[in-house]
Amino acid sequence: MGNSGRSAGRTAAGRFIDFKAMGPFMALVALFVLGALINDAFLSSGNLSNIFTRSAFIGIIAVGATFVITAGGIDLSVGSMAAFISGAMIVVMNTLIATLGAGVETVLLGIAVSVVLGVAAGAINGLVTTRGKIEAFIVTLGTMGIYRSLVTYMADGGTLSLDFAIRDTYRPLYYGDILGIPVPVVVFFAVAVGGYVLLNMTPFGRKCFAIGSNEQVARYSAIHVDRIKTLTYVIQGLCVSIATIIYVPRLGSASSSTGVLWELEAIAAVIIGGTMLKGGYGRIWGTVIGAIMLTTIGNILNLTDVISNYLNGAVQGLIIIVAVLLQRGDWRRKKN
Amino acid sequence: MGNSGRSAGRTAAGRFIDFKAMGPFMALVALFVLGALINDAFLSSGNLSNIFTRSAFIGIIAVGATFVITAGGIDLSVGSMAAFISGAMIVVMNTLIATLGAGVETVLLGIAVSVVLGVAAGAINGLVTTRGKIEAFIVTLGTMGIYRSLVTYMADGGTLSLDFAIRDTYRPLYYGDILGIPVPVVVFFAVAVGGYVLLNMTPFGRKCFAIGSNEQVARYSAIHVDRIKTLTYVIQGLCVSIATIIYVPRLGSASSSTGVLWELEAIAAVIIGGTMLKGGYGRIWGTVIGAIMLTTIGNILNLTDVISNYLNGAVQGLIIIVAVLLQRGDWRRKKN
Amino acid sequence: MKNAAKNAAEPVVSGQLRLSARQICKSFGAAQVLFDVPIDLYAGEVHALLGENGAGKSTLVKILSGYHAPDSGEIVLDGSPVSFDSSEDGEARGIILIHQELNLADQLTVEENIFLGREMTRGWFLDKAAMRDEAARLLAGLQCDIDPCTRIRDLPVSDRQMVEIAKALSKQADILILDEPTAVLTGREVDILFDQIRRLRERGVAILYISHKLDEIKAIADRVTVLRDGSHITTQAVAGLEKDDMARLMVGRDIAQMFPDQIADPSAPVVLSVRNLSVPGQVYDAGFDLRRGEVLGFAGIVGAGRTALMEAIIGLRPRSSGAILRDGQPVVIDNLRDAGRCGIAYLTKDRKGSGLLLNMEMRPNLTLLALDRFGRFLLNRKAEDAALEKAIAAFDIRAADRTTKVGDFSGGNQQKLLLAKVMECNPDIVIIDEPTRGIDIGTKSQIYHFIGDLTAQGKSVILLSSEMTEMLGLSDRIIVMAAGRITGILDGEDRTEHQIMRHATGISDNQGVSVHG
Amino acid sequence: AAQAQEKIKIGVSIPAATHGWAGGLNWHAGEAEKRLEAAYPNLDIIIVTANGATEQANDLEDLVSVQNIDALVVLPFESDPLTVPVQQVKQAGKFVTVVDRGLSLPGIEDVYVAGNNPELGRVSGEYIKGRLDGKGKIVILRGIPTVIDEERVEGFLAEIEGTDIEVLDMKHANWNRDDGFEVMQDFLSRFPQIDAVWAQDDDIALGVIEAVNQADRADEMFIVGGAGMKDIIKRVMDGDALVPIDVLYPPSMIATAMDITALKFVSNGAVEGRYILGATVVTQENASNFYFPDSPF
Ligand SMILES: Nc1ncnc2c1ncn2[C@@H]1O[C@H](COP(=O)(O)OP(=O)(O)OP(=O)(O)O)[C@@H](O)[C@H]1O
Ligand SMILES: Nc1ncnc2c1ncn2[C@@H]1O[C@H](COP(=O)(O)OP(=O)(O)OP(=O)(O)O)[C@@H](O)[C@H]1O
Ligand SMILES: [Mg+2]
Ligand SMILES: [Mg+2]
Repeated sequence: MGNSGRSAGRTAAGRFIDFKAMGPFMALVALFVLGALINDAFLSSGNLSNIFTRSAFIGIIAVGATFVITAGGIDLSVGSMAAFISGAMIVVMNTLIATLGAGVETVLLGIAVSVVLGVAAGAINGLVTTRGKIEAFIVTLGTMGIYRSLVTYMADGGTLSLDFAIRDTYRPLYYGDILGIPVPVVVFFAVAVGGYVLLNMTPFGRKCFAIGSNEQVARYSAIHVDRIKTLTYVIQGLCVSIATIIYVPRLGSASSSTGVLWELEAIAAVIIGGTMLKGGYGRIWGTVIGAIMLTTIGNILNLTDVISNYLNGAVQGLIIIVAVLLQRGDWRRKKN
Repeated sequence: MGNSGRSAGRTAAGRFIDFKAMGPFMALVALFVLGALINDAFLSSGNLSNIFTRSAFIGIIAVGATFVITAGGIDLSVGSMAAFISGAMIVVMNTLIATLGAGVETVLLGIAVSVVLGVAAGAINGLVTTRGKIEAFIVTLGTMGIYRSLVTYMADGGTLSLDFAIRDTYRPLYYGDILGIPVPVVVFFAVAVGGYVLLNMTPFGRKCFAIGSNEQVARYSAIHVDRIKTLTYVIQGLCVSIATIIYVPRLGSASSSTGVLWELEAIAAVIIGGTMLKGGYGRIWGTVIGAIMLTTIGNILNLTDVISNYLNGAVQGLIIIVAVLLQRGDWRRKKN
Repeated sequence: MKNAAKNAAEPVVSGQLRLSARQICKSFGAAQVLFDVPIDLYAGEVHALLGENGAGKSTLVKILSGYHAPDSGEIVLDGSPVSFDSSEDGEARGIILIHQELNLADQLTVEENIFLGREMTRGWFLDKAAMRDEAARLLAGLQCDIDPCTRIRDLPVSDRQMVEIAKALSKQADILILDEPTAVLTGREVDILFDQIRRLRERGVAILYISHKLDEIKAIADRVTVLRDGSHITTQAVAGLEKDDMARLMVGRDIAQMFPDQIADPSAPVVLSVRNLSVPGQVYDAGFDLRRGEVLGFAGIVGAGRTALMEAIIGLRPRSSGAILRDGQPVVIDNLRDAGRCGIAYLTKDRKGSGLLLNMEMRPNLTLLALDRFGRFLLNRKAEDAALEKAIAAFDIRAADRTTKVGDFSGGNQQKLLLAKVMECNPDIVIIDEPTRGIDIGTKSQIYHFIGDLTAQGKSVILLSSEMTEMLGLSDRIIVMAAGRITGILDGEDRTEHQIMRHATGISDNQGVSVHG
Repeated sequence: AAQAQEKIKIGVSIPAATHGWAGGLNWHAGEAEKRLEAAYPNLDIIIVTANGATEQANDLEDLVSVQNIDALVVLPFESDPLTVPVQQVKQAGKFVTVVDRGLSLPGIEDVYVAGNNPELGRVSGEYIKGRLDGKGKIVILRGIPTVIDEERVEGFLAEIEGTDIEVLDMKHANWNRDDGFEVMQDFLSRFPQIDAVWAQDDDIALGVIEAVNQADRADEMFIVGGAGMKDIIKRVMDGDALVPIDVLYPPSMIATAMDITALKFVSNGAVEGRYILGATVVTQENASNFYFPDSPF
């Protein structure tokens, strides 16, 4: 039938270009044009590299958040978790220098601690949510307070600073590059590709979609709903840990002000990217673009002084709304 | 049938005592017992009056949030909106003193401005969400930035201060009492009763439930979904305005740090009270208890200094999770 | 036939022409669903609308009642052309549609749903007492014994359907359209509904009635319009038509034999035994044996506990006692995965609530239950597509487009997809709860033969159905349940409607005894 | 309980440790508590922390109504909103010491221990003006938009007024290292020539240092922070050319205030009055006097 031929054609094309993802992408392009118009320096390779490097933190965390949100959950604790894991890493590495020296082993052990803590923190969020049958919003609001307090406590209210002896060993993980591409960007890309594969090409990802879209149907389809949901929080924790691993070498410190409001930024990146807050539909590439968009907005505001500084927040808010509006408008046209 | 008899009995009892509301209530009682054990002064009338008076701000805002969330939305902008409205009220009243003097008229005009702004801000949130078909999370994240910037701008980065000439006229709205009950408590109670009646006893409230529960069904039942949803945001705006009216005389100022994180507290109060974040089920009394619980936790932390201040957030987080866990545990027992 | 064709333009009853549609066309995206369809509705007639799954029946009635706008064509109400902007316009003009898929808000109560959007008020406030009384009165009129304060999500599907009917009846329809109202109802409830329909017909209401149950159409309808692939085939008086004629008009060919004629070997080995299984409040002390290659029917009135029993067996409901033996070996089944490992699969009767992901396309729905078979680490898209291809062919699923969301499928095609989904995990034992709900007669016969093929391959089937013909035509043995207990096992000559009803209701006298005892 | 009644209770209300300086504040308050309680057994010091003006107003109420304090040491989150709440504490007959941020109405407090924000800005401006010989291009990283930030910036701008020093741009870095890093990165992309950076705060300065190092432009400019964070003091002490000085705004002022307040109850000397702390410039020469490696700040 001509009918099925047509639909086959459409899906074949869909495999190469994800049309739905075009919305956020177009909005990002619009932002870049705006940036270029405002300041020549915007398109300089240094500035672009800054933008992509910076978006790596929120971006990596947001990739994790895409899983949580797709499966119908939410995690407000990521910012605090990042601060806590950074703090713990720094304490561990500073302590290890005495025995292991300021070499690669110490850094690797610090990284291992980070991963363990991330996975554990995620598992706690997941298990309390699923076993306790408490709304994820409440659980992660609680752990948000807990992780932040813990880092404040560890730092005695101040700042935990990475020993200068080890900074040089660890430094390349933020400041280095691979074939000219900054390491954080490479890591971000790898996490995004990994996230994409996991969400879109594996049974696990499919199950996340199913749970977010209808938990009952998922249960009746032999899916261990609680286990999968918990795993999404573990993935979120792991992503926070990865983000932390590249964050710590940047400034070599952690304090109670580390990662404040990252949760909002991460969730915003996810939603700007087209994932639905109610669950059931998630898009990793959208999330990546959402994270880059948020960073770009901040960057553009720093590149101009026509707007009163006091209005930065307003401009940021407006641009977010308009960008999302644009991308929605785009969708609708496509449908008809 | 035995079956229907059983269920009839259940609902008959339910008409007098809302069993589901008992969960949060029991958690609140537990908190009060804890407070009394820690410090004798906890149960002093002065302290109790402080607790209830303070919970009025978040409580009133949370009553509005109950509508928004019940109808399946979310509003992140309430804290910024409160700051913005406070600022605008202060500017207007300070200006009016010159012409109208520091009398009741000036205060009344200030209040009128507050109400108009609250309704308008709510309407903007609602219309952009429904007309623009953008996730409420994004819209209100945007307006959150916008309102906060506006107040920073109005205050030129500093603090807007209510003229001391008018403070005495306005003062009783926070510090006064009616038959021995502090005015904010009276207002809170009135707003809660109004909210309860509106949500549970009018067609409008029922439509909120229906929309939150299933938008499609609501649409098929001749409900103007967009209009009702917009109205929930308007109610939220009105509640923010009422909260602001009793907030301004307390501290007599507004700045960019006014109302920071109130949105999280308000949403937390709503959810602790048993309203579902996904919409379709809301409970005003639960919200009221949730707001009082949050304030009480803060108060209890001030009753003792055995815990390091750095861990305040952790204790707060733990208590919230445990309280909600307790109340859920209570539910389950009831079911079997 | 000629005689019948001549009747087409004329109503059987002498009412007025109320609603008439001309040359209705409708497309979704590039797929045209209706081609120049006409239909006339007269006051005081029951007009049946027949057609295969996906023929466009639901689309047509949604257009008539204002839920969809036609692409072209004209709707004339009481002599003047109308165009509805929304379903509210339609309802304002007295056209009420009961949707094929339930349209109730799960978290609201029966009373709240019935009056949704048109609450009774006293002053500014809801008049809850009046609404409750009115709801109780409406439900009593349908002899439906449910408390108006029950939440919809706590009701079985059949009760939900009765609530929908009560809701529609409360709207004082002039023109009432019912889209497969009886798909989820049992015989007793169908009789009650028909009484109501006859009463409305006497009052001069025009009724358009969609069903795949040809008996019902014979029983209630005056005229019938047949659609095939979106085109109008004929409109005739029912009186002149036999069931076979209607079936032929629908599918465009003869339906040879409805049921497969296999008889299971009564001495085949037992593959599944259930012993002393109880679910608190729902099932008491149930036990049975299932043999290789047999179809074991479970009959009973609504709420008898059949679904509860089956869901307890496969680990979807907690059981308080009971043992399960697979091929004689005790097995532990705590969840559906365990059940799957034992080769048991379950097809739910609630396709919308627990069967299909309505916001997704066909492919993920089809493979969801058997996902592990499509790759442990990476999903094999090719294999999924191949499976979809096969399922579409095997179950004759007709969807305009593979990217269409399953929620936009015609009801029957959803059911077929659900069946395909369950069969995708290739089970040895299939528990099928209401397999032909909303399925057209041609496809029904396909499904029956499909079940026959399964048993011929040595697989076993447990069939839960409220359709008596299906139960009798397919089952080798029939177990009857009442009030959570097994009250009879019917074999051979005992498998009659009379015997089933006797066990299903006769025992209900004992129910009081058992509850107290 | 009877014994507790005889104890002198001093309530200390300060902002929570949400950024570096406030963290130092908390640490010094805690240390002072331990020290004073050990030295004077009849003193009971209760520290409460707040995340905002409203919360701090709540804390003040609680200190009076449930803790029944005799004296209050308060570092207001913001001046205006806390004026009336502190006034109420005073009206309840308590001894009141206000730290750092003066109240909007005169005559409420018994003791005022003040840092000097305009002075911090002025001193910083003076140094930059001198180093640059009155001409050059600078960028400013501001704090969180609040009165403190306004006062510092105004003091700074007033000092450099009339010189040929061009302020290329000012952006808020919110007293946060990450923001400092990112804002500075963008300044570096934007401006090919920057002679000096006024970061106003040591947390911001740390972010700026990393950004400048990353861009490899350290020999082009110098950075002036503020507060007296140990990391920065260390750099000054070590003669880091990028960070030649720091301007003190010591969080230890809370300890000073607590000491003075305690004296009111344990000595018979008069303590009422105003204690204004200067904005001392820390240079390589005197840095060792201000370096406390054990402090978290
Ligand atoms: N909103 C929609 N979007 C896309 N396709 C649709 C939509 N609604 C219906 N269709 C398609 O239109 C065709 C006719 O559907 P319709 O529901 O009218 O069939 P039906 O005759 O009621 O079938 P059934 O007996 O199975 O209920 C189907 O192929 C269906 O997939
Ligand atoms: N989710 C539920 N919550 C509470 N009670 C339920 C639930 N599901 C079913 N029940 C009750 O359990 C009993 C058995 O229901 P079940 O659906 O098993 O009956 P059934 O005989 O299978 O009905 P049907 O003939 O419609 O398939 C009924 O009283 C029903 O109301
Ligand atoms: Mg249909
Ligand atoms: Mg059943």
